[in-house]
Amino acid sequence: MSAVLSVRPAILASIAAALAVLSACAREDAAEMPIEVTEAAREAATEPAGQAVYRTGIFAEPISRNYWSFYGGPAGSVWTQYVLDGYATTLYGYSDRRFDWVPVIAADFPTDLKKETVDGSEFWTTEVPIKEGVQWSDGEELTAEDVAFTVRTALDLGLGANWARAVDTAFLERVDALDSHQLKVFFKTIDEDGNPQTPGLSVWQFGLGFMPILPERYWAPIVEEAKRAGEPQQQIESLFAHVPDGEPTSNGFTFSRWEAGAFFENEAASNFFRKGAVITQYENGALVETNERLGQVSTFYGEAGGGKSLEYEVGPHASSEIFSIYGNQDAAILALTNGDVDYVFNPLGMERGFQDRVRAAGDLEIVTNPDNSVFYMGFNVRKPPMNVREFRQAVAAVIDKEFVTQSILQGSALPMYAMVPEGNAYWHNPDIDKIGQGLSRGERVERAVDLLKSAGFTYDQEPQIGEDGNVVSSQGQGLKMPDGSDVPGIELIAPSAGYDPLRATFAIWIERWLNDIGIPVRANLAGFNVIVDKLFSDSVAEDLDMWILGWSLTIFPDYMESYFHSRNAPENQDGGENWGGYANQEFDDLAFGLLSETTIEGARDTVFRLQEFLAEDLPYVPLFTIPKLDSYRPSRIEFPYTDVLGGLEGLNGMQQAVLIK
Amino acid sequence: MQTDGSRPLLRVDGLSKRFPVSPVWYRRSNSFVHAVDGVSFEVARGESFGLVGESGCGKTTTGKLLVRLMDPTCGRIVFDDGDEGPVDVSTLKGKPLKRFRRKAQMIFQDPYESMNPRRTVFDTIVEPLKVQRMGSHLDRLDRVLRMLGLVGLTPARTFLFRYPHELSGGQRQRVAIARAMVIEPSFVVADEPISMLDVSVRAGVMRLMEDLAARLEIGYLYITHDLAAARHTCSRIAVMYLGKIVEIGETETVLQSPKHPYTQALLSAVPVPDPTVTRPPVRIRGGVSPSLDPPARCRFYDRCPIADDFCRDNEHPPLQDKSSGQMASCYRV
Amino acid sequence: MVGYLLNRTFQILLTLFVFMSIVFFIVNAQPGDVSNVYALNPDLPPETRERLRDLFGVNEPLWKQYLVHVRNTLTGNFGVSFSNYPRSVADIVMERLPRTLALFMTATVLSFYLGFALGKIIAWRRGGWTEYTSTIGGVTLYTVFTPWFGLMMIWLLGFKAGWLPIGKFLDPELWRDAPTDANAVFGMMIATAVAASVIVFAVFALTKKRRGSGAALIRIGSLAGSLLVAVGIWLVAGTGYLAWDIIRHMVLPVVTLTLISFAGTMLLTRSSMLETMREDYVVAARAKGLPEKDVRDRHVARNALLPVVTSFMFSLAFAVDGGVIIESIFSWPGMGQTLVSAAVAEDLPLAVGAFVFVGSFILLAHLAADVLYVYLDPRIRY
Amino acid sequence: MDVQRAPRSVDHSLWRTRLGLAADRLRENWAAFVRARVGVIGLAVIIFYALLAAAHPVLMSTVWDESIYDPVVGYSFDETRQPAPPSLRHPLGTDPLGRDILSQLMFSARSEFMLGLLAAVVTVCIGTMVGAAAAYFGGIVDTILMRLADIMIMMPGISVLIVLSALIGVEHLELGLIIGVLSGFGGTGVVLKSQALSVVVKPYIQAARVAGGGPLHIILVHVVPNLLPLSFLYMMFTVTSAIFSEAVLSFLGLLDIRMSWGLMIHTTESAGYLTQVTEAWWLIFPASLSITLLCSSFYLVGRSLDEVVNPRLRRA
Amino acid sequence: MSERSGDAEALGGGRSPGPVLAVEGLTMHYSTRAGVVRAVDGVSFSVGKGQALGLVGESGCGKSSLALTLLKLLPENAQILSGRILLDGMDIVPLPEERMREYRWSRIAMVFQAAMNSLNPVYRVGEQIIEALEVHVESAREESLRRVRELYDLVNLDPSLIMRYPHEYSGGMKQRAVIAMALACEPDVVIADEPTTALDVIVQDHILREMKNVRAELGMSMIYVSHDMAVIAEVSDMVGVMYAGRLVELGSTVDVFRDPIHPYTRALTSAFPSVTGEKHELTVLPGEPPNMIDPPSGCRFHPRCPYATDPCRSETPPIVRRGGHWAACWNPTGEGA
Repeated sequence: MSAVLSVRPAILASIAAALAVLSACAREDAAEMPIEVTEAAREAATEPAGQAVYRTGIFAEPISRNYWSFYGGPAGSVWTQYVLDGYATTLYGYSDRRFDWVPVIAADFPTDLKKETVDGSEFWTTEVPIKEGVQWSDGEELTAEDVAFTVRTALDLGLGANWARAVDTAFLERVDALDSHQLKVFFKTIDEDGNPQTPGLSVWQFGLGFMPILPERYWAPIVEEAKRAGEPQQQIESLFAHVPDGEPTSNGFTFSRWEAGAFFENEAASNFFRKGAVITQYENGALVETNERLGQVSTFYGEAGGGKSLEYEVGPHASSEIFSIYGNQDAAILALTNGDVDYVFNPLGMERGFQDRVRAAGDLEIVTNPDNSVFYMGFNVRKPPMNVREFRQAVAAVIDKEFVTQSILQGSALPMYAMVPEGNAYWHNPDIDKIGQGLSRGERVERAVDLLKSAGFTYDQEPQIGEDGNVVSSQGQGLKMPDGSDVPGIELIAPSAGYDPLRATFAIWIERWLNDIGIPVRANLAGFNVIVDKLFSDSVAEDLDMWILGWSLTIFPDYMESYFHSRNAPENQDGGENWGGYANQEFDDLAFGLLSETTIEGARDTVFRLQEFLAEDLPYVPLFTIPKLDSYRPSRIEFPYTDVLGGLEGLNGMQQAVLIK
Repeated sequence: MQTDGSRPLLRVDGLSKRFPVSPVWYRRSNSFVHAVDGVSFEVARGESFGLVGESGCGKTTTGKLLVRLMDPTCGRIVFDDGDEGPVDVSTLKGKPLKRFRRKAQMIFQDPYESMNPRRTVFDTIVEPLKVQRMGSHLDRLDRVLRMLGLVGLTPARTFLFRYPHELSGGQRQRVAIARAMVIEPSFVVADEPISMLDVSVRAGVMRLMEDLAARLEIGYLYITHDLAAARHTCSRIAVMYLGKIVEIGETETVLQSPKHPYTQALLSAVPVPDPTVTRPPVRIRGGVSPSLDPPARCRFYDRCPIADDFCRDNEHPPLQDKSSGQMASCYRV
Repeated sequence: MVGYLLNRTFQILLTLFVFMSIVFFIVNAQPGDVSNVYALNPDLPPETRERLRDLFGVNEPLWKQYLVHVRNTLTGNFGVSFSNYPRSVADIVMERLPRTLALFMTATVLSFYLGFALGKIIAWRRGGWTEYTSTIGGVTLYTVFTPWFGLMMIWLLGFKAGWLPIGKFLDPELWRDAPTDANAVFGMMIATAVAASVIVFAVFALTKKRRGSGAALIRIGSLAGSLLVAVGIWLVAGTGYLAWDIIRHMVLPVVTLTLISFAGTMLLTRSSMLETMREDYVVAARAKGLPEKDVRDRHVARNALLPVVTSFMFSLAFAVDGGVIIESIFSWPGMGQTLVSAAVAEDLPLAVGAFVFVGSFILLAHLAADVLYVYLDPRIRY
Repeated sequence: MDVQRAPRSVDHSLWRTRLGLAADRLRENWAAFVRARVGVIGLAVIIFYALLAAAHPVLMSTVWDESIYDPVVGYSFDETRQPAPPSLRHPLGTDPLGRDILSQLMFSARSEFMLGLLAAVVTVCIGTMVGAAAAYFGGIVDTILMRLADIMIMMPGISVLIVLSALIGVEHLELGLIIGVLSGFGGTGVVLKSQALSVVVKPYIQAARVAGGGPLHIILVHVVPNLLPLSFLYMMFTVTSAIFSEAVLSFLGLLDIRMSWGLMIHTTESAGYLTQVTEAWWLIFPASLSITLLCSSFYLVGRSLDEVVNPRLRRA
Repeated sequence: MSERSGDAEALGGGRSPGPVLAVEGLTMHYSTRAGVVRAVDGVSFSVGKGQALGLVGESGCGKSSLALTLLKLLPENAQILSGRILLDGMDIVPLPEERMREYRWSRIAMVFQAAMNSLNPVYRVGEQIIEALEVHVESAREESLRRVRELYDLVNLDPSLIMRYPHEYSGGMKQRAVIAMALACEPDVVIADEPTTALDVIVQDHILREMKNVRAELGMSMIYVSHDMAVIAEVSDMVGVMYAGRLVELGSTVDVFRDPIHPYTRALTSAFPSVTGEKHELTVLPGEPPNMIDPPSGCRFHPRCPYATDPCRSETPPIVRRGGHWAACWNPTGEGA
């Protein structure tokens, strides 16, 4: 980037000179214009143009190619994630399709946690072996030192966002490189208040284990330089501001060219350690990775045997990948159907109209997958009547999610009852109370009225159901709270149709249905920022009634603790996300236990119980999730598999595995 | 016509108006156009006093100063119509100024522009009465109708609700006169009231103004570039040149025996509607020089056919009595 | 003249300062702040959010932010973009600027030319069918719902007919191995255009007094010559194919922009012509026995040009504004798109920077219009 | 206009005479307006949409079932697949959310008119007062007002609105006010000021001053009425820009409103039908064309009014 | 221009063999929305070589329209209904526009009413004169410039002003420049439409004298159009009085002024105050100039005429000849009455 940057003042100066009409002459301008070329581009120019180009479309500009910045928040956009996917590797990762926890550059699973006293302090420790022969794109070996350096940098500079999650200072003490291929991790055994603690799954396996590893040789001088920058925030800024030209990568691709506003290109790293590795999954659950380059065959989760459910060769098979940047989804889809690109990244899912267009194109394949997200309606349970559980249940009962998602939204959304989406199959609890599911309109209203009355609410006039049982012929009037006072006007704040028609549609219908049973709700369709601002304001406890928003979720569902544990209410913790102020001791204990849970099975048990609890107590009414649609041109590219939670897009377009025909 | 013993209706004393040239908001201008420069004269009750000169000589500015459409830079304008004591108009403000406006009115040159195109004849004429809160609604209607009759727009009722574009130039000027006269002022500034009218209606309007003046005892300041018109209207005239009065006196005297070389030139340049008469050529060069920061010498020096070194080296000559009340400002006469 | 320009420049700087302040406070008067942009990321701990706030200086009191803003703006430092952190605003603006300039200068010049030519004709032949059709057609295009029209153009010419590329400003596969980056090419294109117009303008100015076929020959020659020289330079430089690629991608947005904006100039020219046609010097020109074309072009159109030129300068300045829609529709990453995305992402420094930039651009256009006016209207001398 | 008129008597009350006069003026101006032709086409379109807007509540309370035809929460249960193409039941089809497009179109027409009217009235009020005050008082008042106007003019309209609507909740009311203020203080104010400048130097203003009229009297009685025709013209242009801005902002999804033409396109766009010109034309054309037609109609009416109020453009 | 002075004939004395310009029964109407404006209605006169004709009348009487008709410089809604305009015996009425252009300026030139408005503000004055020259005379630029210098000499303008813009000229200078422009192609006839109306008397005096001198020097014919009787009296040999589109009296200036036949002419001469001589009572004409769309029947002056009788109201008045002039009147005034 710096080479590109240095061109600009020259251009500017020449434009200024020309505009000032100081007898500018074309010849001189052209001659004076220094033409500089990025290193990568020069190299690319000398190579024969590769035929196997993975041509994809994105519809916003990536923010930065500085991985620290991307992972540290400011550049953490989904678009940056796509283009940087081929740069960094982790110790561990999810297995294909099944999301099992498997080693990536770790040679094996870590040793079990054990208590160990070092220099007088007690720590939980574990050791991780690193694969031999893993190379950075410049040919150097990736070592344990690189991992230790990355962790050290994140700790020293106090990096936030995903770094803070991966390197959780509440638990992590330090990471040492015992030798070039052996890593030792130290966790704290007691928290700040002196209570004993255990680094659970979310801290260790799905936390530090998933941390991207950056090259020490390249970054060490830059980090040292940054540390001299003064205040902590200036140090971070200095690090983030660095333009990583010539940075070696450890995943399948290296940076080639970024024409701002037009395209981003990566080229395949010829010495990617996994290139040519064959991944095999067996129906009995065993996973085998055969890596000839490293001369290793790794087998996890049982012995290989029986039928293969998946087998493919890791690439990159493309010599280069181009991310074409479009201004909007329409343009990107038009380009896809027009043959300009073969795959379009679609983080918001592809709407029906686009599906029609893609289908009409004939030569494009559409694959549909469940998504790992939830769109919900939340209650401020601090205020009456939202503090009454039956009230919340009554509200949930009248909301006909199937009608809205299937009839009105024509299947562009899927109804949801549990806080963990169905697609996240391992963690999803299917056996929870689904209030109102399958009932007719009349039955829903009756159920809601019963619930309300059971909690002591009274009506001046109950809602009347029409003869066919599907229409409310007269709305309920004069709903009174158990203490006899009128139910106050309730505001349902939700994103406007301009921001998200799905949520706006839900809000409008919910308003109508709640009015039917006499609950004086008014839907306030507002801009996204207005809603967010309300949630983060100091007076959220007083001002908020009900709101509709959505979460994009992680596979490991520790988010339920973040959203509903009373310690995360804004009044208890600045910036907490439990805006509704949900506080239930039983739930708190359960949720906190999840954080320290070290076994997958134990965690699953807890997660199931949490979902049951939430489905009955309903601090949120989960409304819907969206199906993830991906479309690509099968005549040009082929994926080893396409059925996966979150879709191809969730796998960043499978850049290392896609086959170019 | 200024009678001894009685006070004049209006006495102007050293009246001046300077306009700063292209003032820039952050700097005070030090360059001025001397539009009116130390002008003094008197107008008696019921007298018609003429102010003549070429365009740009400051005659219209003087008129506007007298009715306080502009604020004078310095000088006094003492007005005394006998109702109240004499007032110095040049510094009036607020209520007293509004009261003064009942007594002094103005008639403008351009009959096409002096009526608001969106207002009817009635609206136009009644405006002074309304603004001055004079009379009830019916009174006003009555006065307007009477006034229309007086200015010869009859039958008055048919004219009440006409718009300006439905009237001819002469009719419009009559409406303008009616507007000026409807509050019965004692002093009217008439700025070239006939110069834009058709020849065949000029006489009528001139006659009308004379009649009204006589009937209502109005003192006129009659501003014109047309010496012939001034001769027919005014008892006394003053000739202005570049903001200064260069000659003043009884009309007939001034026109018959002009003293100042400028007056002489002006007179000799007027075309004569008689093909048998051949006028002698005018002796001065054409074109009025701009009055921007004039040098201290005689304003007429640049064009004067008889100027000498004395005129160049001395101040602008004061008005001097040249013959029985006829005053001129020239060293050489 | 110099004094006037100085005075005017001072006035403009003052206006710019007020503009800048207003923009700053408008942008800051809104409730949200940067930490909310990351607020819905469940992985983000609150301490991090607080640190981000510190990082972006939004924890300082407003007046302090303002003082910093003023100081920075005066030194050309618009701060660091939130949404493109840690790139500086100036850097982003400089990256987007040439693209916007190239697109809108072309389109504005074309639409101005088309509008002026049409306006001349319909004013001269008033009341004919030409007038009604071009008025109604022009106004319809002028007020057409731009996003829809843009997409229709893409759909029709780009997609159905396949004549022109769909969106974007270059073909990635062509540019993968390009020896230079797009902004350098844009810069050179703009420089070429400016230089060529300076030469042509100079030739026209020099031959202004000449008449007859000789002058026409010189003019056409200079036009063709500068075109040839420009093409030659590009060919020799070896980047000609890149410039051609950009031009190919520019056609669709330029045509669209021209179509939606020419009517403004056309109608203005028409009223201006109709007013000028009543002037006595037009009758005098006819009385002199000048051919109708000379009367129209030399006397009516030349004088009617004055107000049109002012509006031309304004429309150049407002290119950025109008670009908001066209740039998004045509995936043209210029100032307009930048402004929208900055606004949507609540990227205060970028939004303010882009605004101040647009404002300065408009003020410069004012100044340029003043100077041009002096050239066109000899009555104006300061 | 040298039309001689039959003498009018004052026998009946003054106001009736005045009404008659007003009617006469209206007739004359109407004649001039009709001669400009294009304005009549514009007016016809505007009336068409006004009728649509007026008909909506009537239809909703008579023949249209609210649960099906409500523009926001209606749902067409008859169609199995949404969006459904035009049918007898839904003359313009349904949108991706199963709502009747004709009903949306008619409902939105009303809000477009309200928005346009609000913006126009604000523009005219501010524009005339700013223009008249700046021209009449001159000096420091003029300087301050005109510098402010410069800034307003400099504000890149659409961009300002985009920023504002992204940052604060903007609905029709706010939008109308913002556009009205921007246009009234900016462009319209400046144009009206130059018109007012030509008015304040007229002798009849001086005559009014000589009569004793104060600034307020002169501005209200003499200056403002002479600005009204021109401001009426700019009203039309403001309506155009208000409707256009609303559509663009809705299209970009920046307004917190439940239904408008722009939002209809946005719904179409976000559902991915915007580029399916032949397959889903009923989603694309009604709203887009309505925006275009109504905007250009107001613009054409404004243009024709220009021919009426600008004497220099009048034909012989 | 001394070599041309030999051609010049004595001022006002020359009655050349045939008229340079003869107008016969010229009728020109404008069609407007309000109706047909009979701007010029059956006007006939002729101008001999070197002669000066003055056309006098009030605003709206059709005198300026007549001037424009002579050059056929009419707006689209105007139409010459009948009559002939004979230029050296050739009728230019049926000439197509292309041919007509050759006649303009080279044969008939015009000095327009408001000089400041008939110069294009964005071009240098010299360029505008050269422009007129180049259309009609093929000549090198240097040649044209020399000619402009000659013309400037002729009208007493400083040649250094040639390459200045109109706004740098004073009113009198502009008027001179416009006159110079009219003379550029040495036309046979120059029409001067209110040439001095906007000028101050002293400047007016200078201009009028110069025009007289130039006419004498170049021997061209002139038509003065003015509302000012005094100006006409001073500059013209012949005078025509127009009222409501018709020529009501025509004759030698001396005769018309000394002994007007038509009551309107009489009223005009006596309605005009004089600065010298006896101060006489001004005649006040009642009424207003007529509406040209629906002019009075018979004699158009009858509603304002103090001598009007019945035939005046219904029938077109006969021509009354007396001495060197004639008038159209039923009740002629003056000596013969």
